[in-house]
Amino acid sequence: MQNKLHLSAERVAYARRLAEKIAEPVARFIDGHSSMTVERATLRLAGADGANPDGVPVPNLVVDQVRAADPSFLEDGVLLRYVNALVKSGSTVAELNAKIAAGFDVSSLPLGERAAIERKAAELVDRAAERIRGNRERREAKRSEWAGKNNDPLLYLIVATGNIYEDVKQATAAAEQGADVIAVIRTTAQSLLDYVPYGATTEGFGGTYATQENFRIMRAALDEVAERQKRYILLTNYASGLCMPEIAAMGALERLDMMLNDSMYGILFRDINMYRTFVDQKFSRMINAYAGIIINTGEDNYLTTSDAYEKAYTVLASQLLNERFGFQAGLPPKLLGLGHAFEMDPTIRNGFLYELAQAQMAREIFPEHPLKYMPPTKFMSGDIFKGLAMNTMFNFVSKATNQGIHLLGMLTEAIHTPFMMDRFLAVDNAKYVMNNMEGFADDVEFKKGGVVMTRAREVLDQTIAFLEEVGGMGLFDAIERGLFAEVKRPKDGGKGLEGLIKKGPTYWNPFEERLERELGISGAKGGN
Amino acid sequence: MQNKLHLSAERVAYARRLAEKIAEPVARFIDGHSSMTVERATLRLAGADGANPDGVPVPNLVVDQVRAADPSFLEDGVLLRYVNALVKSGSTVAELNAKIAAGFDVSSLPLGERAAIERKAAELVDRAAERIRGNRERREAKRSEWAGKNNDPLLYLIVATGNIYEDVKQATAAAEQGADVIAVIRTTAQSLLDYVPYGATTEGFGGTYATQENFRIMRAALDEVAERQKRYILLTNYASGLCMPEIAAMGALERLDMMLNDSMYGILFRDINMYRTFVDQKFSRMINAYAGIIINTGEDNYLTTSDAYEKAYTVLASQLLNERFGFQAGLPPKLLGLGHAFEMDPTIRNGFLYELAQAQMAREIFPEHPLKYMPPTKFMSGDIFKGLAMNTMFNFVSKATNQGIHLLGMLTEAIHTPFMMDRFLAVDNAKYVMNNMEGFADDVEFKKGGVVMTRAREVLDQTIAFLEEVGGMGLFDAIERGLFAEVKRPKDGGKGLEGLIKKGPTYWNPFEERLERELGISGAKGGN
Amino acid sequence: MRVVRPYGDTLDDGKVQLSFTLPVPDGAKGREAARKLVLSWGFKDCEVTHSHPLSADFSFYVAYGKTEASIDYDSVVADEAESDGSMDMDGVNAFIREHIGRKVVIVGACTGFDAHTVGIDAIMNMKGYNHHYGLERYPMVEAYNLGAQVPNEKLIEFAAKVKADAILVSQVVTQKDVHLRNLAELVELLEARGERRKYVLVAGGPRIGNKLAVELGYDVGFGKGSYADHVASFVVRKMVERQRS
Amino acid sequence: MRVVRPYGDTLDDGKVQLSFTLPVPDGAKGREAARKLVLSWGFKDCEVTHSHPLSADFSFYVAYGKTEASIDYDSVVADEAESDGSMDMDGVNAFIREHIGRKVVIVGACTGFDAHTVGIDAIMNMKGYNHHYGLERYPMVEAYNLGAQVPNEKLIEFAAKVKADAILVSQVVTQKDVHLRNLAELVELLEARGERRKYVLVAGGPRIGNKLAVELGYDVGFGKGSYADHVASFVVRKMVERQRS
Ligand code: B12
Ligand code: B12
Ligand SMILES: Cc1ncc(COP(=O)(O)O)c(C=O)c1O
Ligand SMILES: Cc1ncc(COP(=O)(O)O)c(C=O)c1O
Repeated sequence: MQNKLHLSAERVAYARRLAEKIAEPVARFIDGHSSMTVERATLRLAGADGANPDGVPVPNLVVDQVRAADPSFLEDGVLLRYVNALVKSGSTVAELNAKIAAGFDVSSLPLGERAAIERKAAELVDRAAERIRGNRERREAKRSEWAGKNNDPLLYLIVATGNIYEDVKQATAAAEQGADVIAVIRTTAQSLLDYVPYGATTEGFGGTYATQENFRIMRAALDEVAERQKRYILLTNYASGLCMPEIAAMGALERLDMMLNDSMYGILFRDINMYRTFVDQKFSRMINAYAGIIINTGEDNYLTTSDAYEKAYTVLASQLLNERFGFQAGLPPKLLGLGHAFEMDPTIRNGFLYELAQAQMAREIFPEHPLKYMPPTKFMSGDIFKGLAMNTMFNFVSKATNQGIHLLGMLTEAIHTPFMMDRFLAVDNAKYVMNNMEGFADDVEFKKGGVVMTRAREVLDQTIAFLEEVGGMGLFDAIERGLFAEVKRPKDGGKGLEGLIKKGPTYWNPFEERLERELGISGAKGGN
Repeated sequence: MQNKLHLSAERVAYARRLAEKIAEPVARFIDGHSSMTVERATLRLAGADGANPDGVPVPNLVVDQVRAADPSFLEDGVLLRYVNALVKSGSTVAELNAKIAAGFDVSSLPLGERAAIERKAAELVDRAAERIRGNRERREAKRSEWAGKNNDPLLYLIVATGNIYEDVKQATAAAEQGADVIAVIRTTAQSLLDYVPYGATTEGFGGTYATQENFRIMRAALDEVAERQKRYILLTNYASGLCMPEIAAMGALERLDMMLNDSMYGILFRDINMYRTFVDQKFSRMINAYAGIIINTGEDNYLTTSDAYEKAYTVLASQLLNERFGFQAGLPPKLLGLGHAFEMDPTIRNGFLYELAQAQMAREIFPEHPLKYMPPTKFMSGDIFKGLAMNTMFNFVSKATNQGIHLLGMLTEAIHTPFMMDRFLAVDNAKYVMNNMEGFADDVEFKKGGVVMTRAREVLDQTIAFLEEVGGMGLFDAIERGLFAEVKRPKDGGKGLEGLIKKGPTYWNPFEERLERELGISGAKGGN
Repeated sequence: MRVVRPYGDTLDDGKVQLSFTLPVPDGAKGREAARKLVLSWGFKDCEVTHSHPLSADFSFYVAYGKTEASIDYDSVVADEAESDGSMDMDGVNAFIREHIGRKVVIVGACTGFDAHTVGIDAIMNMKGYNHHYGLERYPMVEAYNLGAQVPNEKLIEFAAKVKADAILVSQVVTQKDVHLRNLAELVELLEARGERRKYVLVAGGPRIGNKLAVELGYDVGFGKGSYADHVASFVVRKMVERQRS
Repeated sequence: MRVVRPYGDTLDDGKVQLSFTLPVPDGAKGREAARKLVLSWGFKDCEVTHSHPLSADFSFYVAYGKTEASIDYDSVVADEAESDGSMDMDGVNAFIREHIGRKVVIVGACTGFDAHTVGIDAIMNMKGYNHHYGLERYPMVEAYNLGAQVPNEKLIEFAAKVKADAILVSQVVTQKDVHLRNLAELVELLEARGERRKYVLVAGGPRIGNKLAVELGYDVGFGKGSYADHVASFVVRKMVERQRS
C-alpha cells in the first residue's frame, strides 16, 4: 500500500497501543463471562436446532430449562447438560432436538459419566469444525477458481423486501447486474430479540429475519447465480444485537461470507448492556474468525447521529478498538472489514478532500484490512438527481483510496428501501466511475501541507487525544459518560444484562477451547 | 498557474513557432482580401441597419447595389459609396437606411469630394468606437462592481427555444438558478445564410436567429436579472458562418460578452470556402478584440466526429492555430477562450485521467486564456442517469484543472434541447461538485511518469508531429488533403467563395484602419 | 380557474420524465409495452429513450411523455402543517405566558420498533436542528424525550404521569405501512382510555403528511423540514383553541 | 393475456418515478398541485419527494407514484425494424448475388438543414460503426453518401441519375417537428414525380421509429442502435419482395 499521507508511523503505533491498553481490562472481564446467547451459540454449533410449536428455538429451550432447574448450572456451561442428554438418551442430535421441541427437558436427566460426555462432545466439536472448515474451503476454492472476476472494491448491495423468497429474486437480479456481495437486511428490531427465529420467513419490516433457513435459501440461490456468472457472490448478514454469537454460528454453518459485527454498536445504537455486548462480541468473532468470515464493523453509525466532519475521529478511534477486539478474538487483518462512511454535509467546501483524507487514512493505517466503505445516507434527500451525484463522488473516493468492500449508495436512499432499478443504477454508476478513474490512486499524490494531508494528521491527533481520554477513565466509564456517539449508557442499564453469565470454576465449553486453540488466542479459562 | 505536468517549455515553444509559421502565409493572403460580409460589417459599424420589405438587410442591399453597379467598385471598399451617399444626400444615417430599404441605390450617386467623405467617415468611426468603448466600459464597471460574485469557472448555459421571447424566460430562470453565461443557440443553418436576418424573431429550429434586435432584447433582460442578482450575466452568440464579422459587429454594438468564433470551424464543419473563412475570421476577431469580447473557439467539434482519445492532438493543434490567428487579429490571451471537450468514450479505462491530462495540459500551455470546456455530448444517451454521472465527472475535471468557461452538460443531451429543469439540475450538480472539491487543483500532484503526465506528453508530441506535417505542405493544402477533422475541403470549393473580394490598390476602410491602430496590429493596407 | 400543466421548455407542452421497471425481458416488445403503459396514463406522446435489462425477466425504462392533462391551480388547497405564520421561540414563550400562564408539558418518542431518533431529537433536543433550537431549550416548555423504540403503552403511561399537554410521535420506517399501524394503535389506546382529548397529538416523520396524520386521528402531522418552532406554535395555539371551545 | 405492471420491489406494486416542472412557485401549494396532477394520471398514490424553485414562477418536482394500471403484454406488438433475423455483411452479399444478380445502388443523405452526418456515416461509411462495416464496404452494394444539408430535390435527382434502388434519409434534429416536414416532403416530391415505388425508402435517426416512418410513407424506419447490416438486409429483402409481387 502506497503511503501518500506521510502520517507519522510512531503516532499510529501509539494510537494502536492506546487501543490495546483500553481493550485489555475489557478482555479480562470478557474471559470471566459467558452469556445466554454464547451458550446457545455453543448449542447450535453442537447441532441444537428446531423450535417448539410456539416458535421458541431449541437452543433457547435448553438454556431456559437448565437455568430454571438451577441458575448456577449455567456456570458450568450449558453444553454439559445437552451432551449428557445425548449420551444418556442414546439419540441422535436430530432426535434429541425433536424431543426438546416436543417438551423434553434436558435438565431432568442426572449428569452421567464425565468421560463419556467429553467423548461425545469431542465428536460434536469435530463434526462442527469439519463442516465449517468445509465451508471455508469451498469458499476459498471457488474464489480462487474465479479469481479476478470480482470487482475491486467488492460491490455490495442490500436486499430488504422482508420476504426471503422476494429477497432471492432481488438478490439474483443484483448479482446478475454485477454485485459481488449481497446483504440481506434484517427486519427492524431483530437485534432486540433474545432468540433467533426459526425457519423460512416472509414477513419483515425494512428487512428479513435472519434465520438459519433463510441463510440456507439465499446461499443456495447465490451459489447458483455464481455458477452462471463465474463470479463468487458473497453473502452477508448481521451477527449483531442480542444474538451475535448465535448468528455467527449459523453463518459459519451455512457459509456466509461476511457479517456485520461491531464490538460496541449494540451498546451505543441499540441500548444493549455493555457487559453483555463485550462478552457476546468476542465469542461471535471467534466463530467468524474460524469460519473465515469477514466482519464489517459499524463506524458509519457514528456519523448518522453525529456530524461527520466534527466527529471524524470517533470513526478512527472505533476502528482501532474494533481492530483490537478483533485481534483478541483471533481475527486476522484480512477478516477485519473496518467500517467508515461518506457522510459529510455535501455543502461543505472541500468536503470531497476531507472524505478523501479520511478514506486514505483508513487505508494507510489499516493496510491489509478489507475496509468497508458506506455511502452517503444522512444527506440524501428526495432529490434523486443530487443523490446520484453524491453517490458518484462517493464511488470516486472509494476507488481512489483502494477500499475493499464498497456499499453501493442508492439514489432513493431517503425515500424507500431499494427498488430493483435503484440497485441497477447504483451498480452501473460504480462500474462507470471506477473504470473511468481506475488508475487514479496510483497516479495522484497529495501536496505536502495541503488540505488532505493536514486533515488526516488532524484527525489522527484528535483520535489520539480521544483515546487518551478514554484510556484515562477506562472504556466502561467512558461509555457511561457518553464519550462515544454522544449517548450515555449506564453500566448496568440496557437490554440483556440478565443474560450475562459468570463462568464458574468448572465452566466447560469444548467449542470455545477448540476455537481458542485453532485460532491461537489466549485462554478464556476459568472465572476471575 | 501551477505547473504540474512538467511539459518541456521548449517543446511547447516549438509547437507555438510551428503554428506561427503555418499561420504566416495565411495572414498574407488575408491582408490582401476583403469579403461581402466584411464590407457589410463595416457598413453595420457605420450604422447601416434595417431591411427592405422582402427582409433583405440594408447592408446587403448596399453591397449588392455597389457590386451590381460595377463589381470593381467593391475593391475600393463599399463604405466609400455609403458615406458618399450620406454626404451627398445630407441625410442622417437612419434616414439613409430608410431610403435604401425603400429602394434607393447608393451607387446611383456620383462620388463626391474625398475629403468630405473622409471627414464624415471619421465621424462615423468615432461614433462607433465610442459606443463600443462605452459597452466595454460598462461591462468592466459592472464586472468589477460585482467582482467575486460570478462562479469560477463561469457556468455557461444555453437557451434554444427558437423564440426570442421564450428564450428570455429560459435565460432569466437560468441566471436565477446560477448561470453566469447565457448563450442563445442559433437556429439550424443560420451559419449558411449570407445575410443576418432583421428584427425580433420567434421561429427557429433548434435555436433562435441571431439578429441585432434579438441581441438587444436578450441583453436588456440579462442586465435586469443581473441587477437583481448582483452578478454580471454574460451574453453569448455565434460570430460564425457566412456572416462572422457582421455578427461580431452586432455583438460589439449590443454588448455581447462572448462569441463562438473559430478560424476554421466554418471550413471544416460547415463547408464554407477556406479563403472566405480566413478573411472573415480576422475582421470578426479584430472587432471582438476591440469590443473586449471573449471568443470561444470550436475545438470540441473535432471530437464529435473523430474519436476523442485518438485525435486529442487535433484539439491542441487547433488551439495553437486559433491562438495564432487570434494574436494576428489583436486578441490578447485573456480574450482567447480556446475550446476543448470531455468527449471520450465513457467505457475507456482511465478515461477520466486522460481527460484530466488534456484539460490540465490546455491549462498549462495557455495559462492566461479563459479556456472554454465543453461537456460530454457524443456519448450521452437516453439514459439520463448515466448522463448525470458523466456530467458529474466532467464538472470535476473542469474545476480540478481551473478551466475558465464551463459549459454545463445536460442529462438529456441525447434527447431534446434543454428543458428548464434540465438546466437547473446541471447548475445544481456543478455547484455541488465544484464546491465539494474546490481545493483539489491545489492539493493534488501527478506522479512522475504516471498516466496523466505520460498522456499529456504524448499528446504534445503528436501535436508537434501533426503541425510539422501541416507546416510542410501549408495550411490550405493540409485542409484540402483532409488532415483536419477527417474532411477534405477543396480550396475553391465550399460556400461563399463568390463573396471574396480582392482589395484594390485604393481599398479604403477607415474602420479597419482604426481597429488596426488601436489594437496595434500589422496593416492590412493595400493589395498583394 | 388557472389551468396548469407540466412545462418542458414551452408553456403547456406537458413534458414529464418517467422511469420504471417492468417484469418482462428487455427488447423491442418491452419498450413498446413501456410506451403503451405511459400512453395509458393519459399521456399523448411517449418516447422511451432508454431501456436496459435488469435480469433475464426484468427491464428498466426511461421515458419522456407529453400530457395534455392539467389541473386547476386555483382549486388546489395546500395542506401542510406550514411554517407560514408560525412563531419563533421567543414568540412561543410569550404566547404561553400570556395565554396559558404555566409551563407546557410535551412528551415525545419514536414508537414501535423505530430506532430513528434523529428526527425527534431535531425537534426536542436542546441543540435543535438547522439553527432552530429544540423544545428542551424553550423556557416555558417542559420537554421529555423518551427516545427510540418506545411501546405506545409506555408512552401513554408516561404522558399521564407527567400530565402532558402534548404527545409527539415520530415514525420514520414506513415499509409495509408499519407506521400506519403504530400511529393508529396509539390513537385507539388513548380513545379506549377516554384520554384522546387530553392531549394535543402530533405525528411526525419524513413520510408523514398533515393529511395522513389527521386521517389517523392526530391533530397535526409534520413532514420533512419541520422545526421545533413550527411544532410548538401549533401545540400552544391548539391548546388555547381547545380551552376556548 | 398476461397482465404487466410497473415493478418497484414487489410484483404489481406499480411504482413509477416521475419528474417535471410546473409553471407555479415552489411551496406547499405547488407540491399539492404536483401530487394531484400525478393522481390525475391514474396513479393511486403519489409522494412528492422533492421540490425546488427554478425561478419565481417555476418549480421542479420529483415524485414517486403507484399505479394500478396494467397492460396486456401478450397483446403488445413490437414494431421496430429489428436486428432479429437480419443477415450479416456476407449474408447480404450472397443474398444479392442469388436473388438480384447485380449490384444494389443505395443513395443516402442527411436532408434539409440537418448537419448531423455521424448517423448516416455510421450506416454508410467504409469504416462503419461499432464493429459493423458500412455499406461502402459491401462488395455487392454501390453506395453514395451525399453528406449533410442536402435538399430533397437534389437527393431525388441524384438518385434518378445513378438509378438507385434505395434512398436512405437521416434526420436528427426534431425540434418543432422539422424532421416530419423534411421527411414528408421527400415522399410528396417522389409521389408527384410518380417515382415513389421505384425506391426502397428508408428513414433513420435517433428519434425515428419504424411506425413513424411507415406512417410518413417510408418503407421502414431505423432508430438508435441500427447498423448497416440491418439496413442492407431490409433493403434487399424488400427489393425481392417487390419483384415478386
Ligand atoms: C440515520 C438513519 C439510520 C440510523 C438511525 C440512527 C438514529 N439514532 O436515528 C440507523 C443506522 C440506526 C438506521 C437503521 C435503520 N434504518 Co435507517 N436511515 C437513516 C437515514 C440515513 C437518515 C434518517 C435521518 O436521520 N434523517 C435526518 C432527520 C433530521 O430527518 P427526519 O427523520 O426526516 O426528521 C425530520 C422530519 O421528518 C420531522 N420529524 C421527524 N420525526 C418527527 C416527529 C415529530 C413529532 C415532529 C413534529 C417532526 C418529526 O422533523 C425532523 C426535522 O426536520 C435514512 C435515509 C434518509 N436519508 O432519510 C434511513 C432510513 C430512514 N432507514 C431505513 C431503514 C429501512 C432502516 C432499518 C430498518 C434498516 C435495517 N433493516 O436495518 C434500520 C433499522 C432501524 C429501526 N429499527 O428503526 C429506511 C426507511 C425506509 C422506509 N421508508 O420504510 C431509510 C429511508 C433508508 C432506506 N432508503 O432504506 N437508520
Ligand atoms: C455530434 C452532434 C453535433 C455535431 C454534428 C457533427 C456531425 N458532423 O454530425 C455538431 C456540433 C455540428 C452539432 C450541431 C448541432 N446540433 Co447536434 N448533436 C450532436 C450529438 C452530440 C451527437 C449526435 C451523434 O453523432 N450521435 C452518434 C450517431 C452514431 O448516432 P445517431 O445519429 O443516432 O445515428 C444512429 C441511428 O440514429 C441511426 N441512424 C441515424 N441516421 C440514420 C439514417 C438511416 C438511413 C438509417 C438507416 C439509420 C440512421 O443509425 C446510427 C447508428 O446506429 C447529439 C446529442 C446526442 N448525444 O445524441 C446532438 C443533437 C443531435 N444536436 C442537436 C442540435 C439542436 C444541434 C444544433 C441544431 C444546435 C445549434 N442550434 O447549433 C446544431 C446544428 C446542426 C444542424 N444544422 O443540424 C440536438 C437535437 C435536438 C432535437 N432532437 O431536435 C441534440 C440531440 C443535442 C441536444 N440535446 O440539444 N451537433
Ligand atoms: C454493526 C451493525 N449491526 C447491526 C446493524 C443493523 O441494525 P439492527 O440493529 O437493526 O440490526 C448495523 C447497521 O448499520 C450495524 O452497523
Ligand atoms: C465555432 C462554432 N461556430 C458555430 C457553431 C454552431 O453551429 P452552426 O454552424 O449551426 O452555427 C459551433 C458549434 O459548436 C461552433 O463551435
